[in-house]
Amino acid sequence: MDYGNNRFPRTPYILIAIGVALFLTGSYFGLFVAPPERYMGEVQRIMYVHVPTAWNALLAITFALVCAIIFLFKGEFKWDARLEASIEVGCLLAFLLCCQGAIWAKPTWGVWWDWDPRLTTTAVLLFAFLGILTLRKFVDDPVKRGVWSSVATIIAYVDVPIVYFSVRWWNSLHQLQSSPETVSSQFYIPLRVNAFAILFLMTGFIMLRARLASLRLAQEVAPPPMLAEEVGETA
Amino acid sequence: MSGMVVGGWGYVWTAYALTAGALLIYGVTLITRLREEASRSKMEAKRQ
Amino acid sequence: MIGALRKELLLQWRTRTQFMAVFIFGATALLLFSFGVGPNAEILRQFSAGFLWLGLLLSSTLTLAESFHSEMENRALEGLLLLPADPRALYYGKALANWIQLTLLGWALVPVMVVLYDAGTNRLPSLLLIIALGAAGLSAPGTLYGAMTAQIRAKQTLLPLLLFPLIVPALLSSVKATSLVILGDPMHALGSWLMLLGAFDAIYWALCGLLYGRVVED
Amino acid sequence: MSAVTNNPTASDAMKRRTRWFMLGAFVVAGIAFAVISGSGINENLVYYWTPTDLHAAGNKAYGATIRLGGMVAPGSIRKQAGSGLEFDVRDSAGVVHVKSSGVPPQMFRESIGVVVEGTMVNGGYFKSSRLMVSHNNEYKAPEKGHAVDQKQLKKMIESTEDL
Repeated sequence: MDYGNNRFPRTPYILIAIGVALFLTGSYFGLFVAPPERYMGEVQRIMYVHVPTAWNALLAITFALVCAIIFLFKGEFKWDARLEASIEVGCLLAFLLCCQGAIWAKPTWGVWWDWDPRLTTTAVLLFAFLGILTLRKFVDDPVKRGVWSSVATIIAYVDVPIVYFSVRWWNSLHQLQSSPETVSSQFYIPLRVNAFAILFLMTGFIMLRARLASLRLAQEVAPPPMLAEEVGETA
Repeated sequence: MSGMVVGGWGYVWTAYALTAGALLIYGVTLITRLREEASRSKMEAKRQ
Repeated sequence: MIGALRKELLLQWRTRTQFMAVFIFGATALLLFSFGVGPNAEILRQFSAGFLWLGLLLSSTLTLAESFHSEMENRALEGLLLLPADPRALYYGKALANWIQLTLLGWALVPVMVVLYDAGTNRLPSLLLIIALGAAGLSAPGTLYGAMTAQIRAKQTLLPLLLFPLIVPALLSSVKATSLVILGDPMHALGSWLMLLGAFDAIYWALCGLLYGRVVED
Repeated sequence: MSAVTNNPTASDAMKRRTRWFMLGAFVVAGIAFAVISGSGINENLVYYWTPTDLHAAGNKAYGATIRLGGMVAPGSIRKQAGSGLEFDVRDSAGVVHVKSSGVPPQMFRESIGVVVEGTMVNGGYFKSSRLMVSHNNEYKAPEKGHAVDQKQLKKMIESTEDL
């Protein structure tokens, strides 16, 4: 029953360490090595955190959807723990995404915020998942909590494809997704390094947070020994 | 009106500091929360 | 499902004083919104569509939270689940009943809006259709979340918290469509907004019905 | 899916129904998504109007608060007293004259995308107080010979400041 030392207790810490190292490297390249953009100047360097954050926020929320579906079919609590973890980390990233976007928008677009389709749907996404996190705090029965937050996650996920395609479906202030053809090769390195940096950080965080969630779950369902074992294996 | 953004390092630093700071704070609180929870559950386990 | 619908409608008919109360609440909300803007007739008219939908949205949280109240009070939901009936039939019965109630509520609020905001329109059928479609977008997820939140503490807080972000697409299209009907539609965009609204309605009604069984079981 | 599990045949029938229902629900949701993404409705659900749209609307466009988006026509920028600004916004087929009182962001220049919020007024121009610059998805390093030289840039700005 030694919850503190699971099978791979160090993995998330290693991932986080790699993430920090990559983030420092990528940001160094982004801030000091890569040239400024020809029109946006120095401000364009925000892209090297903004775009990776966006990718990983959507990835975290997508992982939450996967957890929700598996939990509904299998009913294993480790998926509930992972669901909680990925929603929380996803919300953190989505919140950062909105802040970085506002900071980037002010000097380039001229406004902090505008009700452009992309921005609106992203804000909706953030609030929908914050609502689910709040819901979890108010339900005491672990089974109901798991099922309901899975259901709510699946419904709220409808917004994700809308976020992604909003810039294509509607004309918007936000620029289209960039592709290798539209980005100078000098900008690749910091962008990609930071994308992996945040990916590693996110994965590490989700694993740790899932472990926390399953520790709490294990206490709640106060152990019929078999279940405790299964939950203890999580993360 | 040059058609180019001049300067603006303040924005860049704010964005990076915000991101790094938020991730750092989240990571630290996460690890402390986890430590607390782990020690508590160990105690529970001993008590039983 | 027809049976479930009939039961719900009967129940709502019996509690029609509650409908009146909700209507008065909605009308009061519309009145209060106008104080938020101040005495500027032109601006009021421009915002009338948004205010109508906000009024309806706020009122809807009352009716949706209430719609599972009686079930929770005497644990009738468990009884209903023991019947050899499909839980989805119960869901759709309830959702339909909520839809009808919200649509009637929205229609009832229209004259209030016209009087208070001077927001008349000569395209009344379109306006009523928009309200019906928008109410459908509110009632499907609203019924599902009503079923969830009715079972927990702090339901008055949680229902709007979960519901509001989710229905933004439906709300947005409803407001846009309504304001096009009231203020004029130079680009002929009304049809597209209605299509979008209808598409979101379809997604909500399909997904929520699919997931409802999981929400109420055990 | 339901509480009825003690009767095996009933639960089997229920399971089958559930499966069909699931399929139906996914098909409905899928079609709805396809309608949102595929059909032409999105062309009408605009965040901003183009000058062509605005001309097509004719007289009906006057008075309402709208957003107008397009490209700043080359050579059309004129600075007014105060922070006022006049320029033409164009797309492939139409041109609209804009008088803006909003402070333009630094990126504002000829041939860049802009979105202005305001109204079409009776003088036949678009009056706006909120001017936003929209950057496209191209991120390019400065070309050779155009390296951003801060000093030179500053000089250039100072010389154009009171244009």
